[in-house]
Amino acid sequence: MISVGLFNYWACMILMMIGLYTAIARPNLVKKLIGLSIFQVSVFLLYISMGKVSGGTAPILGEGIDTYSNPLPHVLILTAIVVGIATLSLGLALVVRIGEAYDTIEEDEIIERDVVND
Amino acid sequence: MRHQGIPRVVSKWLIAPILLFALYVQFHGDFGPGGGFQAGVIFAAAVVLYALIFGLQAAKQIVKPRIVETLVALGVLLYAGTGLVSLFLGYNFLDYTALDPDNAPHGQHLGIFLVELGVGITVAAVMIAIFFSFAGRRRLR
Amino acid sequence: MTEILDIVLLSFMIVLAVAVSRMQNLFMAAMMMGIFSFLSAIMFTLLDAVDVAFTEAAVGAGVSTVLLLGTLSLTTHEEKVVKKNNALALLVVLITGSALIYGTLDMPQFGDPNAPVHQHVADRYIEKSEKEIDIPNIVTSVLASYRGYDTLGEVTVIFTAGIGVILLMGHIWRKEDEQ
Amino acid sequence: MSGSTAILVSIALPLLGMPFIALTSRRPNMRETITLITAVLTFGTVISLLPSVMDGAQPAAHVIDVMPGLSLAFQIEPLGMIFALIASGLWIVTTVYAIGYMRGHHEENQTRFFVFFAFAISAALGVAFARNMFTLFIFYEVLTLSTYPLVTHHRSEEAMRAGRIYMGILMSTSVGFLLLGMVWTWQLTGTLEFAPGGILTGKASEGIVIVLLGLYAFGTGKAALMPFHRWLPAAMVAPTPVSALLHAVAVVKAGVFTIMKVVIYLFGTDLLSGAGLSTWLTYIAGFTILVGSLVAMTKDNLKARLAYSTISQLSYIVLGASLANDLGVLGGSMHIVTHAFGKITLFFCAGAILVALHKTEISDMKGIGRQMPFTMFAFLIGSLSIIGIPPFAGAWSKWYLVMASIEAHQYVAAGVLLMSSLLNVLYLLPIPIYAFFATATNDHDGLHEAPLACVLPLSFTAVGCLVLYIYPDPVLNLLRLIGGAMP
Amino acid sequence: MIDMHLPILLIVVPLVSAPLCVLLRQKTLVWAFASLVCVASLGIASMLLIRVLEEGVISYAIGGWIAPWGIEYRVDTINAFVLLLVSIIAAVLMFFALPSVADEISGKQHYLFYTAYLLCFTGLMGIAITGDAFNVFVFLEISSLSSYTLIALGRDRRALTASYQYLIMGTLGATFIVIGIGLMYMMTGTLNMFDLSERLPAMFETRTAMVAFAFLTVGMLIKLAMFPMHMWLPNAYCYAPSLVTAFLAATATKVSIYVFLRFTFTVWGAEFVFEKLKLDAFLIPLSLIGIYVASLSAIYQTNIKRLLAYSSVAQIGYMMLGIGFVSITGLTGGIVHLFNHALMKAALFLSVGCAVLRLGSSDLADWKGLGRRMPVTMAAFVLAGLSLIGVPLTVGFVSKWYLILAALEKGWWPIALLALLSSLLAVIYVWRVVEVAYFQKADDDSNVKEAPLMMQISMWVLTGATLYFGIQTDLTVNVAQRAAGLLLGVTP
Repeated sequence: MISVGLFNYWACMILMMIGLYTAIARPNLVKKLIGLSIFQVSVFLLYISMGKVSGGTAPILGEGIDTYSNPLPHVLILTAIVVGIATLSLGLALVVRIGEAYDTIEEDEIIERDVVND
Repeated sequence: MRHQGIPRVVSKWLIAPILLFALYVQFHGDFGPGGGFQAGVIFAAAVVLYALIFGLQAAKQIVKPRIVETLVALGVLLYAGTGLVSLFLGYNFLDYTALDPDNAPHGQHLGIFLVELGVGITVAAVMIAIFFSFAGRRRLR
Repeated sequence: MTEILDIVLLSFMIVLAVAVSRMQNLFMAAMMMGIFSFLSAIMFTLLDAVDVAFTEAAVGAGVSTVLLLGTLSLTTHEEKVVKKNNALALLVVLITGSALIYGTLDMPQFGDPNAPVHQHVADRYIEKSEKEIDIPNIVTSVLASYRGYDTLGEVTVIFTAGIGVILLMGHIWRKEDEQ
Repeated sequence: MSGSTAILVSIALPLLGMPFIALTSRRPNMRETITLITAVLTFGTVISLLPSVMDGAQPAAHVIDVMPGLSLAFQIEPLGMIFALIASGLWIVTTVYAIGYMRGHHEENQTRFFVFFAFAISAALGVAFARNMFTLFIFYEVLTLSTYPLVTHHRSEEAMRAGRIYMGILMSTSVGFLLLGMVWTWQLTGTLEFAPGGILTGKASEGIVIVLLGLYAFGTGKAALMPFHRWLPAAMVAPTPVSALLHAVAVVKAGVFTIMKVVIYLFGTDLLSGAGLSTWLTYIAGFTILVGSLVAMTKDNLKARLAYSTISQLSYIVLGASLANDLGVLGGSMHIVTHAFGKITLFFCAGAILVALHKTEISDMKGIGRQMPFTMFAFLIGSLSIIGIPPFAGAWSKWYLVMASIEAHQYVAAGVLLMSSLLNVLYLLPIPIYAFFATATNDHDGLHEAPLACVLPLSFTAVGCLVLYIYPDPVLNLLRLIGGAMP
Repeated sequence: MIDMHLPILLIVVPLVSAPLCVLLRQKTLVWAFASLVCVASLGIASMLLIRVLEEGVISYAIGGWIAPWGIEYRVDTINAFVLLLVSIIAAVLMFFALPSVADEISGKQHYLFYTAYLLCFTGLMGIAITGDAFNVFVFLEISSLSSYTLIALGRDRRALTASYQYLIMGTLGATFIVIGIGLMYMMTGTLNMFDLSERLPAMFETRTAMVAFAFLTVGMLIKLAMFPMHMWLPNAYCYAPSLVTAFLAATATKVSIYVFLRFTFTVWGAEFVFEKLKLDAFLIPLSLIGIYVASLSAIYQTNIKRLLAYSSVAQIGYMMLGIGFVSITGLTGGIVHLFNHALMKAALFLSVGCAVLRLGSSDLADWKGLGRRMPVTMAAFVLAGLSLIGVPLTVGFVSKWYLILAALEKGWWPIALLALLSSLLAVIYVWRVVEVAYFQKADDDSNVKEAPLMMQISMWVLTGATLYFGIQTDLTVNVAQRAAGLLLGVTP
């Protein structure tokens, strides 16, 4: 049953890197936040993956089941998801305000406009 | 969407079941997947849907921003308050045994019910507040 | 069977993520981000994390998509064309990625029931929660009681975000409210 | 008043005077009276300590422990006593002079000048009385900070630039080297207290001792050892009383005083002379003496020439310390006194010439002896004292220094000293000679001295040069107690 | 009873007060309430420190579940000290807050502002007190999200971009930390720090452990604005409202440094981090480069808040340098500087805040002649500035002394020399401000009053503290020494 091996982890890591790259390299402020979300979601996947027990079931007690997947990562990730959406909503609120103040949400144009303003 | 008849009617009929579902998720969290957080999001979705159908102003008439703001705070207070109650009863913070020292699991049930309710209230209120904040703004260009 | 589904889903997610990252149309990107979240919710279900899946579906596919679309309608739909590739960012990402991959080499195999994670703390939750808390959903027990304090923190985070958004954008909706 | 109270009072008095001086800025007479009273009181307090110190007592005052082994504390030993006496005594004289100068020269912001002058004196007294290197360091830095507004007094572009050089060199040397040396010493010995015979004996290898000595010698930027001497000529943009008291007496002497203290009480002369660990410093000092003198010869601006002369003369004292024998210490310490009197006279004269005739360049000063006979005569006496010709005070210190060099078998040093005296003659004596014998090139006729408030102080210090030669015993007796065990 | 619950009360009191502020709404009332809470926290934190010094480590099982199954609060000398520091700053700043917030924040937002302020305070305290790795992350996010909000409230539109930039960097840092914690959890199955410290050594040879540590470290270095990951800090400090700048500068990075100490020394242990991974070989040069680069940048700034922000980056370098020495003296220096720098930087930012209130600008060019126009404020600036330089009898000197001593103990005198010479750069940037304020004449003769008394109280309490703790070093140095001994596992 361990045939998947480390593939799951590797896939998570590739996803993380795509998210990370989007977050740091893309100049669009919304795109950065999307990248951040991808990054976070893939970290969630990593956590959940490590909690999986082959042949286990969801950690809801039931008759005749003796193998459960690890509930602790689930709890942690529930918290992390909430943190993620909180960050995203605050970030988007900032983007809206920046868009109003600068009339653009591209990083390089914002920098240009600030320089001109000085 | 205000003038499109069919979606309007369909959506209107949807709101009540959504609210019910939210309540189910809220209180069924002990047995199956779900809990305060998910319920809060679903509850907020109902309000959002209402606002989309009848307009933001109508939604604000029912769910007053002032009340939303109060609820945002109340949820956290309910959660932390539960913890403080156990503190005052001589137990550690958030030790739900304090709520029924003779029957520990029962105390736990009660405690979990209360804190999940706190989570649900705050999440729903925050989601509504965020939606109102975004929807209340107009595109400037 | 699950393994194949696993691999297919993950590969699909990678493709989607790349597409989201490269896409110029931000509306499309937001929608595809919703699909991405949805796929990850399915992944979570496959990995027995039903609560997480439920939440991810509600939050990732629901709330964040709505928020993203809302933001885009208030700002702009199109991302500017990026001319240059950011070599430094690529380097950072490659280093981070290789470090992570390097780290996996000593990891317990995926799904291994003998991995340390399953041996130490979690076993107690599974064994004793029925007696101590008497709630079938262990996730709820851990969330609200064993680690209830983290959840208080989580509610506070949401509360903080709410206060933040109201502070940053809310004065307008309150002004309308007064009229 | 007990000894420890007197120490604290003498340091606090100028500080207490500051607000009163500041508050009376609109009434110059009042302000200057207060300054004078403060100066006299301070000097009185310092001198009240003299008898007990002469008897070998060492009054002390402990203020506070800052860190284990680091305390803010004072203790008077003979060298510090001498330094304090000079600084506070000449403050009175300089105040009188400054009144005449500042008014005669119509300087602006006179109040600020008097306030920070008092501040600097307090800091100098703190340096003099410091019981340990830590306390000394604190007051050393306060002295730098408090003299900065004086150096930049004119607020002109030039003054600001000079201020930056001043702060830059003094701060960077003290923070970069002196502090490092201190921390290192503390790390080796666990203390920074000045102790007879030093605290480093047996605690540090020879190599470390050499490095430490270097850190202390160059870290004390106020001693103007080359190559860290640039601040002294730069500081000459300040009003002349500042140059006179601070840059001929208090500040620079605080520098060489520090080196003396370090050599005697931290290293111990035996440690240094035993293995010749300070020989390199002798050479550096000798180099500074010669080069300083040579540069002085090229300067036409009188104050600049005097500044380079000071650089050169300060190294006499460093040289005395570096010889690390009793005679060297005696000669160096004596030179602190004699040079103070000689150089302050010269600066007073330079200021007087500026006030009366508005001249700064030496080449313009031909024949001014007829207009300013008192001033130029005093200048002559000061020059002779600096050169070291009897019957003037400088002769004593030079004599002891040469004897010390010979005793230490440092014949090169002895040669440098003699050579330097010759150079002194060449750059100092022509000024009074031309003043008296050359034909006048200016249009002033008849007697045209600076105000009496200027002439009196400079005459007083000139007479001091003479008196110190004839009657050096009190000073010598006091200095012979240096390095003695603390009772 | 209260005595037993001190650790949790310290966090829950401000946490509960934040939503209460929302309910109170009335702005003066909210301010008074928030002040009361901060003062109460200060009281609790002092009691906690006293108890820890008397009794040693205090553990508190939240929810009655003992660690590692439940979340544990674990207070020892180190975090009791940090907790005290944060609550001192928060409480002292409340005086300053009333006039300053009234000036910079629109009246309707006051109650939410104080809510966010209390949340930020709660978050920072929660990070410092917890003994659970994941709980660190949760409270880190509370403090971060509230700081993003607070920073964005600055009047300049650049406050928004600064906040956004911080949000991206901060979230990346936090996510790195989460990855690190996740990998640690993966290898040990526990999240409790004490439990981790016992179980990790068995995993030291694995590559996963090394990667886990690497991610954790990078995440923390971003959060504490270590050079070259400091880019978010200058803008954030520059455009935030005065109160926020002072608060964050004094507390946020300090708490992050505490987290770094906790993870490297307590959880992983100095042996693994510094002997096996040789982190010091990376930390020391980076700190030194950071000190120089940031100080040089500070010299060229034309905005005083920005100048001070760069100086903060440099000062973080000093703290990390002390930590990098991995000796009792070095850690003492680092921890003492953590405390001291908080005091002086807060004092500096407060005096800037006073000037901003009257001048409306923190541009150097607008500060001409300020020495005459606002002598009291400038006096505080100069005193705190002297402390930043490290002049004797100020706190700055004490920390510098220990840092240099630590370098010399190791025999690394070039490092000692470099560290000393770097403080000359501080002389230059502080002196630039002094020169403009005292030696240049104001462009216009308009009358400028001193800042309101309330603001001056905060400013002078902190300035006084920089002098007091520069002379009376018993408390700070002793506690720091005990903390250092604890971190290295030796009793001094």
